[in-house]
Parts: sequence; structure tokens; C-alpha cells
Amino acid sequence: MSNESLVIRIGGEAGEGIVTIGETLVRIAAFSGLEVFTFRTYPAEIIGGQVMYQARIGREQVLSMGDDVDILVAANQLGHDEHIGELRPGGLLVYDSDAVTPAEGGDHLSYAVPFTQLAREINFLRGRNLIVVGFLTSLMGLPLDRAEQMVRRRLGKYKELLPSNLEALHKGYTHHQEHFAERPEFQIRPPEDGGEERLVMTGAQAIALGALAAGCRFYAGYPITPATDIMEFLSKELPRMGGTIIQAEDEIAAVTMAIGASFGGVKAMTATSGPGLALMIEALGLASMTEVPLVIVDAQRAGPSTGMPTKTSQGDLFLALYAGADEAPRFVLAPDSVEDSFYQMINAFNLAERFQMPVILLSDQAMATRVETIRPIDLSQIHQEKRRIPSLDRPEGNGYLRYALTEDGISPMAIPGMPGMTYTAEGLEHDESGAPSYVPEVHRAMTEKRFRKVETARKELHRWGLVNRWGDPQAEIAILSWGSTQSAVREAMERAAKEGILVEALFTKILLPMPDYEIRPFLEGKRAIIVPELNYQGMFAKVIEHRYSEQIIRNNIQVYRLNKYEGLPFKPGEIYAKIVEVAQRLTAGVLADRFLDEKLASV
Amino acid sequence: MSNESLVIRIGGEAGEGIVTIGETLVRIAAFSGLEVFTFRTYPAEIIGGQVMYQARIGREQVLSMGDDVDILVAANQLGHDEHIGELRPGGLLVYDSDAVTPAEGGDHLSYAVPFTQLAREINFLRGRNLIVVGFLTSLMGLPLDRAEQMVRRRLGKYKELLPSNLEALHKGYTHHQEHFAERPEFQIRPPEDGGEERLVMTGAQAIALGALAAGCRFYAGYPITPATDIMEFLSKELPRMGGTIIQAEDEIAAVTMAIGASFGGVKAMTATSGPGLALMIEALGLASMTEVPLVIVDAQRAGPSTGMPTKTSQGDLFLALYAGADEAPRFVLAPDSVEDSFYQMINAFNLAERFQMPVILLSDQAMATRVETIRPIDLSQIHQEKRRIPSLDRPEGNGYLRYALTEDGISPMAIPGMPGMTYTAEGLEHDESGAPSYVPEVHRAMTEKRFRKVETARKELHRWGLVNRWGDPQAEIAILSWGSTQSAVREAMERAAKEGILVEALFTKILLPMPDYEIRPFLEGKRAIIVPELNYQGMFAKVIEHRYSEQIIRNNIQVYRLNKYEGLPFKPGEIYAKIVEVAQRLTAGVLADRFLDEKLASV
Amino acid sequence: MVTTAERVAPLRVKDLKSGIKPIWCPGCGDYGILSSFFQAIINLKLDPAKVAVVSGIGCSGRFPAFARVYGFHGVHGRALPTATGLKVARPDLTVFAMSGDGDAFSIGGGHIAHAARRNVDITYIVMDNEIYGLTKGQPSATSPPDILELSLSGKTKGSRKGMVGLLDIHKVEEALNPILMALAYNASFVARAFSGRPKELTAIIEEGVRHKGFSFIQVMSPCVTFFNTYNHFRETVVPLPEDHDPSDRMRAMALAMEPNKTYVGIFYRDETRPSLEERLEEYRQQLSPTSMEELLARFTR
Amino acid sequence: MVTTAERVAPLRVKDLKSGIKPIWCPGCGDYGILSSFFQAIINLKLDPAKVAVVSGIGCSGRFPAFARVYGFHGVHGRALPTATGLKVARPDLTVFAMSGDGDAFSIGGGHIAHAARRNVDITYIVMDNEIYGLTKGQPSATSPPDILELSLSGKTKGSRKGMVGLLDIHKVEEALNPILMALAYNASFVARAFSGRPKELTAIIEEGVRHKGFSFIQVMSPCVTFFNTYNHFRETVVPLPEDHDPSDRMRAMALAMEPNKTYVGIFYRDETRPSLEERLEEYRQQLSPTSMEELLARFTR
Ligand SMILES: Cc1ncc(C[n+]2csc(CCOP(=O)(O)OP(=O)(O)O)c2C)c(N)n1
Ligand SMILES: Cc1ncc(C[n+]2csc(CCOP(=O)(O)OP(=O)(O)O)c2C)c(N)n1
Ligand code: SF4
Ligand code: SF4
Ligand SMILES: [Mg+2]
Ligand SMILES: [Mg+2]
Repeated sequence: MSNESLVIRIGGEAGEGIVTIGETLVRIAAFSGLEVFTFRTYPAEIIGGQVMYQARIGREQVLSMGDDVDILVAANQLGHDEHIGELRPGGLLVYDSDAVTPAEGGDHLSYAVPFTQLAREINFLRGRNLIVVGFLTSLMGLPLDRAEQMVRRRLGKYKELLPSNLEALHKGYTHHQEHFAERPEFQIRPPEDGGEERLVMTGAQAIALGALAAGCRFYAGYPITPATDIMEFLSKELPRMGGTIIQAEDEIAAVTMAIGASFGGVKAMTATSGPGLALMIEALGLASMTEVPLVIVDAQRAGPSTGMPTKTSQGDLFLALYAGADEAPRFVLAPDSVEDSFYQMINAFNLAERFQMPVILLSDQAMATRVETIRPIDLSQIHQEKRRIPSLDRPEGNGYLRYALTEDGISPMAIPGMPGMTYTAEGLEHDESGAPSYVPEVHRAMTEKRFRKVETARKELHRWGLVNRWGDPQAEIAILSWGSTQSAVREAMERAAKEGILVEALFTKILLPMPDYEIRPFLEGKRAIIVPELNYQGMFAKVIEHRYSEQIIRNNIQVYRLNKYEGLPFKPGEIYAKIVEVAQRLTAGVLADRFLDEKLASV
Repeated sequence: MSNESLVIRIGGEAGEGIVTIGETLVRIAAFSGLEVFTFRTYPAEIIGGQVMYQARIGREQVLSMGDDVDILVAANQLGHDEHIGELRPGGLLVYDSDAVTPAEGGDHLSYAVPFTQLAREINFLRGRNLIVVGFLTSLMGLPLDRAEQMVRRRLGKYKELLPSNLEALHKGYTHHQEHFAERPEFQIRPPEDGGEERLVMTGAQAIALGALAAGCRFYAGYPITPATDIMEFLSKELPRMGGTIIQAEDEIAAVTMAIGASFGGVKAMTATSGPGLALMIEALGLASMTEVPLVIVDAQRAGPSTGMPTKTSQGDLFLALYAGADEAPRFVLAPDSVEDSFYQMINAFNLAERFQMPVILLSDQAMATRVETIRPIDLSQIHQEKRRIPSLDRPEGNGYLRYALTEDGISPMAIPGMPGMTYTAEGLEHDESGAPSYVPEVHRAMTEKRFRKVETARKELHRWGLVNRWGDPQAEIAILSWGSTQSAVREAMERAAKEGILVEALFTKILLPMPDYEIRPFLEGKRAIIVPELNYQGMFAKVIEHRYSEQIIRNNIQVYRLNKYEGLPFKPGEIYAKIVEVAQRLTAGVLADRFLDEKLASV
Repeated sequence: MVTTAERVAPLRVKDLKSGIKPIWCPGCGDYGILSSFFQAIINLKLDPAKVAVVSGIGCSGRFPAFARVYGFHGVHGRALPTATGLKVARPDLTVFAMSGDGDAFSIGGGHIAHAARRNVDITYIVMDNEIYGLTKGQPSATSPPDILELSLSGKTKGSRKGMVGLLDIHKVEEALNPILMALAYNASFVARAFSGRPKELTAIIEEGVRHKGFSFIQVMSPCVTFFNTYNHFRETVVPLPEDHDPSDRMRAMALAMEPNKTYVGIFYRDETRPSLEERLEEYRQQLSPTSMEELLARFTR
Repeated sequence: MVTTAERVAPLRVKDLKSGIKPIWCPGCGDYGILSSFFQAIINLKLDPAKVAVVSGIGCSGRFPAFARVYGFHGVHGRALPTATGLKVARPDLTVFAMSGDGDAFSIGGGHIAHAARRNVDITYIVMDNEIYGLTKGQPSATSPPDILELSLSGKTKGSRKGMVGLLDIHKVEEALNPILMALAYNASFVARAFSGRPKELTAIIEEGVRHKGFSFIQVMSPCVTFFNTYNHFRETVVPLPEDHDPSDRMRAMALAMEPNKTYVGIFYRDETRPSLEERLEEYRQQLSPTSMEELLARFTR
């Protein structure tokens, strides 16, 4: 019998290939038909320092990074010391006996493997990583031919290196076969049929691919962790798709370049993280005012200020929702998985084009850097919104009104080059023609027009596929959240369901405007809402508490905030514990301090 | 009998001295012992274009710019055409008969005065303005000697110009005396005793003076309307007080210069408007993270983007409250009058120093540019908060911990130069010593520490004089608002009181953290709250609705938003109309759509 | 119906006026730049629908609204990156960027070097009045340090209206030398003109447009209201020496540094460097094209 | 008790180490700059409590944390304005600003000209590795356009780890010449050093500190991980010609433009210009002092 899923963690010195081991193993698993979900840390040092790479590998869709570790591979002493505490009772420690002295005792199995010496035996010290991979392939019951295939693929054109690499792989594989018994509890058998069709990618790649699929042909960006992966990917592919990429001199240049390109009629974006988004706020207002489509991706990281660039957070929500000089309408989207990152990028571009507005898409460090297996993408199903342009045959003498006051707020937008339609995209308040105007009535009408687009969008939201709702509709306990917390929530709910605790969850991928048409019915019949978030203040909780306060209070719904601010994603167990706590409170009739938890409410 | 207050408006071409006429008249009135409150518009053109200058002059404290105009002075045809509609029935039109053809009819008096010709008669064309001033001095019953004094004062050292200027003043004065009868309804007699001691200044001047009184000795700024007046004032006075002013190359340089100076131990500030504040958000987070005291003044203007630089707004509230990469605690203050601008600047610096945090003070275009008479300032009553510094005699070997985790969150801050205390103010997450650290527990502890300062402040708020509450505590109708709307609200309430409608108002000068200790009791017994604001979304209303939703809903309090977004301040009549409407609704039992007015709620 | 015939007929200045009356003060140097701009478009026989002007904020920033071409009035200091994005996305357009001296050398000062090193084919006109006009008379990085004295001495009448305190303290700083800076950035076309000499100005704008690469043009454009330097420039403006060879960058630098002379003309031009768009196109050509299908296949297991 | 005696004893390098271990890669050029900085402080006999180092973000930005002086690790690109505010508020301190090439010439590129024209007395050290180190190997404005080829050719080993796509497309842009730019800004002290030549580097830092005004020092500091230029600089670095007169700005420019040579030494220095703080003090002296009472009286009716 094989396991349904296994968590393996590898800890050691960066640069020693820990990440390579993990990435290779994950791809062997994925290409064998298994599902994967990864998580990794980054060292403080530029090179060197401790890292860990964790992969959850499963037969069915893997929902999250898991809680406890089934197999820990310690490549050095710190790799052992830092992680041994997370190895589950009955788990397996595999350590490099040339480098690690394991602690005494512990309720787990230990395999001492002389990886370094094995590498020496084949005279290929740099082959150590592949020896580890080979060893793990055998240990976990993965198919050797897939592993060989992966080695081939990774080497690419460097064919001359193939024999030595394969030898290393086999060395590890055989070492396990010869010295250790087969142990089903650490095996995970790929499905016989090779599994369903899947793609294997990181969140950053999903974002970049989504942009390309949406028709994005211009990218300007300034390097910043963890958004740079998007730019690096696009730097290779965008030119091959006929598009353009520019590494700008700073974030303000990046976003204004994108605005310039979009004004020119080309779908354009930039990507950044919190500090960069902060610098883009002035230009965001410009896009709002001039009504130029614009997509900004924010891969959130822990702050404030430079903070912890390699750690995750959901702390830019307020910045995305509210920042602007005076009132600058925008849309805010937040994918809730790697797969969803692809689709929400398409929504982002479509919303931007349809409403001629800026769209901010919030991802985060953990989701952008993790690898996931996702379902195949049917390109024929992807709709690319076209910009509404003015008709060329309008009655003579009728000047073109770029900012015409229409019922839905959207005005046809001319593209430079169109004859007879010249206008100035105006960052000052302006009348319908675009001419600057400070007349009170004009400012009132134009403010209403700009916001009317949001209201038009609100009416269309149900068509955009912006909500993810699952679980038991009869449940009295609800989870309402956004973004990358989804994975841990989903898994926690499955556990709860097994314990007979009914929970229903709703994740909205649009945060501005809020999808009332979904959330209001969702809240009916609920007695408690848990809002898990990776920030201190409970930003989304505040939005919910405000917007649905009437319903919440009238129906006496308890709101439980669950806030983590450690730079790390939630573990399913943390969410599960909260579900259990809330369930017990409901049974016992103990209420939460709904709104005014003095510690958390800072406005 | 004299009037209690009079509204005079002067309309004409900018550069023709409209503003000079107004400013001179206002000062004659103020220096005669009357109270004043002004409002003016700015032309779209750089020079020329239409302007209007309005002054409300009263015997008692003047609360607002008033509604209708008692006396309209039209210096050119447009000045007549644009403003005649606002002249109250029975009001007086004074027009330059050489330049204006008044409309037929109209329920008002008209004086045709050949101002231009009078100027020609004395061979002093540029004296026309003073002829107008002289005429109005007589018309309004102001003392001629005060007018003469004012002319002297304004000319300063240019004594040679005095005779011709005085001649012009007398020419206008005499012309009125000789050709028109005295009309008490257009007179406003100064108090016999010369009135109480008063200062006459603009909001911008009050801010600058407040900064100086608070001990600010460093200013860096980048020009932006309407904040530049603060910088221009300080450029003259700060060096004379031993301080430094720098015109920076942009707003990011301005705010980081201020941070650098403050790190060096000198109280420092910058001032800007919305677009500039947007650019400062990254550095605001830096001040939050490094815990460096910082004061930023935002004189709000209408937007988004460049918008309408010379028009007013209260639309930067969300930007001030919420903008930051991840979670960057700050304080947000908002004075509610010119006088209060002085005192809140002192609070701003004191809060910044005490809590080593950034403080944003929100003023606005209308309040920063208007002239008001304010009560004398007792400098001996002004407290200057001192920075908490580490004690030099700490036990040997005990390293200095810049970011020590204290109970109140505040850690003693060394000033460069102090021996043995060297540390690095760190924009990365850091441990108590300031060393960069990405350890989850450290991030958690430091996040809590930074927010703990806000909680400490919340406990002290009542000591800072941050709330303005007046009206009838028994009233069922409340007005809750902030900033410059105060003047119109106060006046509207007086009118309502005369009509027997009881209203109580609360203006908070601190918006982050909110003064719960004041607002909760205030809301007790209320049935309706009106929240007037100069923005579209009802930003403050949202804050209130969220934070006090429990109380609001349990007590069935109706919230009525009153939003104006035309670039202009409220008139008392607009507020008054809302009060009446709400009073009628309460009587009739018709409820407001409290929270979810779909049009206004955009999150 | 708007017919293409409209575009075939020879353009007149009035065809190029947007109908919006400039808000500039009577006598402002910026009018001269607008006229020369119109004339250059006509002389170059450009199709106005294929011309785009991107500006920052300032009196100068109001420029695009007055011309019947495509315009973008952006935020303060970002005319260059906005125009760069536009030009790179739409190489078929003739793109101008317009700044004031504050817009260009203070808040936007970081962008010029990068436009220059990219050699993006934009004609960048800095309408330099050596003052912040729109915000009513603060000194800029090109204001002479003794600007207050100059104003009070009446040589440059009008400036007494400016911000006296800021003008006074400006003496603690020196002025920048924009031509020298552009040369140090290796901009491939560097020129100066004076808005009081319209013919030369028109010619230089035309040359700037013809130049395939980044053209930096500093136009001295007096602000009659806050710093009226007409007299000063009438006295000091001289054409570059006849023998100046615009391919000689060192000599150009020396001329840029000469005190008391305001040389006008083309300091430097290098026609050998390909423009950013050309290089990007070359780069794309050298790659093998791809498609979504192919990209996704790479990620498929 | 911390006694002042501590400060009187001659400093040793170990007194200047903060105890925080640098996170830099072994062999990184930045170590050399840190050592020379320590040595310069010792040679100049500065009191560490009166020294402040302000940095931006990057590998370079980590500098202050490693030194036992007052430090400020600010945001990306703003070391100069932060240091300017500090120095002007506290002229008694010796203030350094530290940037990487990205920090200095890209995001912070707008500030150098203004620090130079103000002549604020700061020693500005740009730790130029011609790459974005901390963000793992993107090209910077000083990277050679052919940086990818250089890396792949193995001359500058290590760079294959960088961002290959971005390094490749970097060839469409040219590199900036920071020394030439600083000279064009009229910085009053302009020098270049190489972190692989510690003695010269120390001497130049000392000179920079002694110079009363804005000192711009570009230090070539190889990034062994992403663009290892040690060999390249060992070959191309040469001292400035012995006969170079550092008061000759034109000659300095010519030297800065010489291809294939990386001159190190003091290109330019002008000791005649007063610093910003001096000028501000002079300005204050010339005014009549005032008080709050006097100011308020002016507004009293
Ligand atoms: C971010 C931002 N900061 C400041 C301003 C205010 N502002 C408008 S124009 C201007 C400068 C004007 O000077 P310049 O660029 O020389 O243009 P000019 O008016 O002289 O043509 C400034 C500072 C602004 N609009 N936006
Ligand atoms: C506003 C902002 N944008 C981007 C970043 C990401 N970032 C960190 S360091 C850096 C540049 C590093 O290059 P350089 O300045 O040359 O320093 P080095 O690491 O090479 O010493 C960047 C882009 C940031 N921290 N903040
Ligand atoms: S203020 Fe100066 S620059 Fe602006 S329009 Fe008037 S004259 Fe021209
Ligand atoms: S990445 Fe490069 S610059 Fe950064 S520490 Fe390593 S070697 Fe030095
Ligand atoms: Mg200017
Ligand atoms: Mg670098």
C-alpha cells in the first residue's frame, strides 16, 4: 500500500545543492504522475547560509505544504538541528554520515548514509546531490526511468556530462536498494497510468504565462525580490512573442513606461513587491485619472520598509485597496493558488482593458516561489478583452470626446495613429474632450464617472469567475479569506470534515470591488467566521467586518481573526486548531470579542 | 445698529489686485477689532484669469465663510456675471461703472462707482485698488484711521509711495461719503474697545508657526500647491531661528532628508500635498521601521493625480491612514481650524518624539490658504516633548539595545555623537540590538512592539486635547467629522439651534488611533449621525461605521453620509439642509440606508 | 466621416492648434516653442495623428493640450519614461517628451541618463526658464545662485513676484549645466536653442526629430512673470563657433563649460548608434519565435 | 559605565567591528572597502561615535551594520538625501553615504547631481560591482553591454548564475560613465579606486573625508558570485598619469573617457568652494535672529 501524500524536507547549506535536490526530486515525482507542492526558505547570506526545501508529494491534488515532516534529509549538522523537531514521530531521518551527528533518541527511524564518501567512490564530488536524489528515488519508490529522464532533461545540451551524472544517480539508488529494506510508509507510488495531464510550475511562472496568454506584450520592471522571477522569465519569452521588456531604472520609471505603452495601445504590465508598489502609487493615480489600462503585480513580502525580502506576508492589502492621492479607483485581484495565478492574470488584463483602469494583482512570496502541479490549460477557452475604441465614422464636426460621460462610465479610447481622434490623456481634471477643467460640476461628474466604472464592474462580477466557494453549505462555521492562505485552509477543512466538523469556505479573488452577490448569501446561516491572514492588523477581516457588519451583527455572527505575522505561510494545523477552537466555542456558547479586540484594531 | 457679520465678495481679473483689495480690507477689519474668515479661488491661468476673494467679517468669532453674499464688488464684467447669482436678496452690488454693465432687475441694490476714472483723476491708475478699499471702508463703517495705518504697514519701507497711496484711499472713502447714504445693513462696527487680542494668519502660517513653536529646526520640502506657502514662510524664519531649510530635488529626497536630520537628533518635517505624499509612502515605512520621529504635513487638494491643484478636498484620508508596504504604524492628525493648525502641529511633533514614529498631519487647500483671526497664543503653555535617550551610565558589558522590547513599546534612542551607543537604524527587520534578523519570533515580537506604541498612545490620548465636542449633549442628532468641515458645521448647528433642532458634534483631531474613549460615550443616546466630508467615498464615515458598528447597529443609529466632491469647501447651508432633512426623517421615522448605499461604498 | 484626405492636404499652423487657448502668461517663452513645434511638424510633413507628445507637470507640462496631436499629460518628472514606454511599444509614432527645468533636472533628473544610454528615439525638449513657473517662482537647479539679486536689480523684471525667501537662500547652491550633463550621459544628440530665436529653434527641433536616437534639446524659454531673462539671453546667446564639429564630444564639453556665453546650436550628434527600438527589433529577430502552446508544453509533464 | 577613556585610546580595527558577521560572499570586493574604511577611520583618528554611515539597499547597503559607528540602513537609492539631511542638521559628524551601482545610478540617479551642486560635506562611496548583487545578478547601468558574453566566455566566472535573460537583453543598452557624470555635475572631489588595491583605496577615502565638500568615490568592487571582474580589473586598473593636475576638470573628463583603461586616483578636486553647511551657517549669520515671541507679534493685531 502506498501513502496518499508524503512530506519530505531537505536541510543544509545553500550552494550545496539543497534546492537542486529538491527541485529534481519534485520533478521526478511530478513527471511520474504525482502531484507536488513545495516550500523553501532563503538564507540571510547572499551565498551560503542555511536553506531548507520542502516538498509535499501526493497521489491526489496536494493542497498545501503540510504540517509535519515524514522524511527529513539532513545534509549538514545545522540541517539536522534546525529541522529535527518537525520530524513526525515515526518519521525517517536520512543524514549524511560524513557530516552529521544525529541527536540521541527521538521517536523516529534514522538512516546514516555516507553520501560524501559515495561521491568520492565514483570520483565525482559534485555528484553528491544526484546520489541523494537516487537514494530518495529508491526510498520513496519512484520509478528509476523517470529519474533518468529528468537527469537527461536537466542537462540539456551538455550531453558529455550525462554518463557521470547517471552514474551518481544509480550509485544512490543502488545504495538504498542494497543497504535498506523497502518501507511502504515512506513510499509514494505514482499512479499506473502516469497520472492525469499536469503542468509543473511556480507561481511566478504562472503569472508570467498568464500575462502572455492575456495578450500582454510590454513589460517594464525593476528588480525586487520576490517579483524578479516574473521579469526574468518574461525577459526570455516576451521578445520571442514579439513583445518588449525593459529593465527600468526604478519602479516609477517602470510603471510610467507601462502606462506609456498602454496609452499606445499595447497591453502592458509591471511587477514588484511592497516597497516598489509604494513608489508606484502616484502613477497608479495617473492611470486612474487618464483612464489608461494598467496591470501591476505585487508579490507581497514581509515589511514594513525593506523588512524581510525573502519572507512572505499579506500585508499590502490596505496599500493596494486604499493608497492614492485623493480618490483613484482601481481593481484589486488576488489569486488563491499557483494555478489561479494564471487565470487571475487574464482577468487582470481583461478588467484593465474593459474598464480602462489600473488593476493590482496581489500574490505573495510563498505563492510566487513555490512549485505546484496544475491542471492543463485550454488556451481556446481564454478570452482576450479588446479595448473599446471610438468608431471612425462619426458625424462630421462632432469632435471626439475621449472622456465622454457614458452610462456605464466607459468611454471609447482612441489609439495614437487613429486619424481625426487626437486627444490628450489628461492628468489634470478635465471635461469630456480631455481639456483641463476645474469647474465644480465637471469634477463632480468626472469623479462619478470614474467610480461608475467600478459599479458597472460590480454588476458583471459574477461572469468573471472570481469566487472560490467549497465545503458544506450547511456548515455554521465559515472561513472567509483571500490569496495564498487557501491551500492550508482547504487541507484543514478536510481534516475537520473527517472529525465531523462542518466548515464552508469562501475565497474571493477580487477584493475591490467586493463580490457582495456571493458573500451575502454565503454568510446566511453562518454562526462564526474565521478570517485567517498573514498580517497583524487583520486587514481583510476589517474589510469584511465593515462591509457586512449589518448582516454580521443582525445575525449575531462571530468573527474570529487568525493572524500570523512571522514571515511564514500558514500550516494546515494552525488553521485546523482554530476551527476546532471555534467549534468548541460554538458548542459551549463562548463568544469571541467580535470587533473591538483592542490589540488588533488599530484604526 | 450694526450687523453681527457680513459677507463681502470681490470678483475680477487676477493681477488686477482683487486679492490685494481683499487682504487689505480683511486686515483693516481685523486690526479694528473685528473677526475675519476668508475664502478665495485661483484662476486656471498662470497670470490673469478670474479670481474671487470672499471675506466674512464679524463682531464675534466668525465660524465659516458663510452662505450668501451681502456685498458683491465686481471689478470686471465676468466678476459680475459669475457671482451675481450668489448675492442675497436685498444685498448690495458695487461695480466699476467703467467696466461693468449690470444685468437688469434683480432683488438687490446697485452702486455704480467709476473706480477707474477716479484713479485717473488722481493720476494714479495703480491706485484703483486702494480707491476700492477706501470706498468699502466707508461703506462698511470701518475706521479710516485703521485703514490709513494698514496702508502704512503694507508699504513698509517704501515710504516715498505713501502720499499717493493715502490719496487713493481717501479718494475712495470720500467718494462714498459724498455720493451715497450711510446704510447700516452694510455696516459692521468694530467693538469700541478695539476687540480682544487676536492674531491674523493663514492656515499655512499657523502650521509653520506651530512647527517652530514645537521646536522644529529642520525643514526639507519640494514645492507643491497648496503646501508651498509653509515652505516659503519657513525659508525666511527657520534660518533666523538657527534652523535649516532645504528645497529638495523631489519629495522622496525631502522626506528622507527629514528622516536623516531627525536621526541626527533634530526635530524635522516636510510638507506636501497628495501627489507628494504618495511618493513619500516608502520612506514613511522606513521611519516606522527604523523608529525615527518624523512629521509630514499634507495640505490636501483635489485629485486624483495632478487633479485640481488649487481646489480643496479631504480625499487623502485613506492614503494617510493605510498606505505602506506591509504594516507601518503611524499617527494621523487633522486640525479643524486655522487656530487648531498651530496646536496640532505641536501635538504632531510631540507624538513623533515621544513614540519615535511618523506623524501625518492633514490640512487642506481651503484651510491652508484662508485667513482667520485667532486667539492669542500663550507660549509658556506649550510643552516640547523630549526624545527618550538611553542613560549613559549603564552597566559595563551591557550592549546598548536600540530596539529594546519595552512594555510601552518605546525604546530609548541614542543620538549620534553619544559615546558607546553606536547602533544602526535598520530598515530590515532586526532584533533588539538592531542587527538584521529574519527569525519568525523576532518579526512577531518587533511587529507587536511597533504596534504597541500605538496602543500606549491610545491610553494617553485624553491628555493630548485631541477632540472638539460641542452642542447639546441631549441631542439625538450627531455630527461626526474631521478637519476643515468644522467651520461650516459649527455655523449650521447654530442655525439649527435657533430653529430648535438639537445637534451635538464631535470633531476628532486624531484619526489614527481613533479616540474611542471620546467617541463611544458621544454616540450614547444618539439616533442619527451625519458625517460630512469633502470626498466621494465617505472615507471617515467608513472608519466610523467600521469601528463603532457594534454600537451603531445595536443602538439602531442611522449614519448619513454627506459628501461633496467639487473642489470647494462646504457652505453652512449645505450642512444645515442635511440637519433639517435628518431631523425630519427622525420625526417621520424614515430611515437611512445605513451602510450599503451601493453608490458610495466602493470597497 | 473623417476622411484620410484631411491628412493629405498640406498642414497649416491652424490645423495643428487644438482650440484650447494656452494658459501661459502673455509673452512667455513657451509660446515660441509651441510655434516652432508646429512649424517643425509642418516642415517635416508629419501626420499629426502619428505624433505624440508626452509632458510632465509645469507651465511647460501644459504643452500637449494646445496641439492637435496625441498628447499625454502625465505626472511630475516622468515624461521620459512614459515616452520611452510609448515609443518602444509604438515605434511607428514620432514621440516628443516635454519638461520644464524642474521636471527634467530635479524630480525627473534620474531618468535622462537612462534615456540617453538606451538611445530611445525620442525628441526631448526641456523648456528651461530657470525657475519653477507653475508653482509661482521657486528657484530650480538651473537658476543662477544670485537669482534674487538679479531680480531685485531689475535686470530680470518680474521676479520680485517669486518666492523671495527661497530665492534668497538659493545662493547656497550652484546651478547645474544640462548640456554638459547630457554630453556626459553620452546622449547621441545634444543641442541648445533660445525661444526668442524661432527659426533656429525650429531647425533644431527638426534635426532632433530626424535624428534616430535620443535627442536632448535645452530651450532657454524665459518666464516673463517670475524670472524675465529675455534681455540676458538676447545679450549672451551666440551660435556655436562655425568650425565646431558636432562629432567632437570633448570640444562640445569645453564649449558647454564656457562661462558667460549661452551657445545655441547642435553641440553633439552621433548618427552611428542604433536606436533602442532598432536594437530591440534586431534582438527579437535573432531569437526563435515561440507561441503559448510551445511555452505551456515546456511545463507539461 | 562607559567612560570617555575608551575613546582616547588609539583605535584598533577590532574596536571598529560591530560584531555582526558580514553576510557577503567570501571574496566579495566589499570586504576590501570595509577594511579600508576601518583603516581610514583609524588613520584620521576619528571618534567612532562621531562618524555616521548612511546606506541604501543592496549587498553594499549592508555596510553600516558591520561597523561600530552610527549607521542608517535606509531605503533603496536614498542614501544621499538621507545623509544630506543628517549632515546639515549635524555638521559636527563625519558623514559617509554608501551605495551600490544600482542604488547610486539607477533608482538613486537623480540625487547625485544635487548633492554635488549643494557641495554637502559627505563622502559618498559607490561600491560598484557593475551588477545587482543582492537581487542575484541583474545588469546595472554600469554593466558592460556584452556582460552575458563576458560571463559565458568564463573571463568573469560566476556570472552564469545571474539572470541570463536580462543579462542577454542588456546588450541593447550602453553603460554609463560615473566619473564623467560626477565631473559634469561639478562634484568638488571625484575619485576612483579598486577594492583589490587596499592601500590606494584607504588613502582615497582619507582624502575624501578631508575634503570639505561633496566627495564622490567610485570603488570598483567585484562581485565574485555574479560578475567576477577581478582579473579584468587587475589587468586594466592603472593609476592616473603622474602629471595629472586634479584642478584640471577638462583633462579629468578626457581621462574619464579613455577607453580600455580604468584609471584610479583623484580625477578632480576643488578646495575653493565652501561646503553647504558652511554656506548655510554664513547665511544664518547674515540674518537677524528672531524668536517665537517676535514672530507671533508680527501676526498680532
Ligand atoms: C509630485 C509632484 N510634486 C510637485 C508638484 C508641484 N509642481 C507642479 S509644476 C512644478 C515645477 C514647475 O517647474 P518646471 O518643471 O521648471 O516647469 P515650469 O512651470 O517652469 O514650466 C511643481 C514642483 C507636482 N505637481 N507633483
Ligand atoms: C524600492 C526598491 N526597489 C527594489 C528593491 C530590490 N533591490 C534590493 S538591492 C537592489 C539593487 C542591488 O544592486 P546594487 O545597488 O548595485 O547593490 P549591490 O547588491 O550590487 O551591492 C534592488 C533592486 C528594493 N529593496 N527596494
Ligand atoms: S509663469 Fe512664467 S513660465 Fe509660466 S506661463 Fe507665465 S511666463 Fe510662462
Ligand atoms: S553577491 Fe556579489 S556583491 Fe553580493 S556579497 Fe556576493 S560577491 Fe559580494
Ligand atoms: Mg521651469
Ligand atoms: Mg551592484
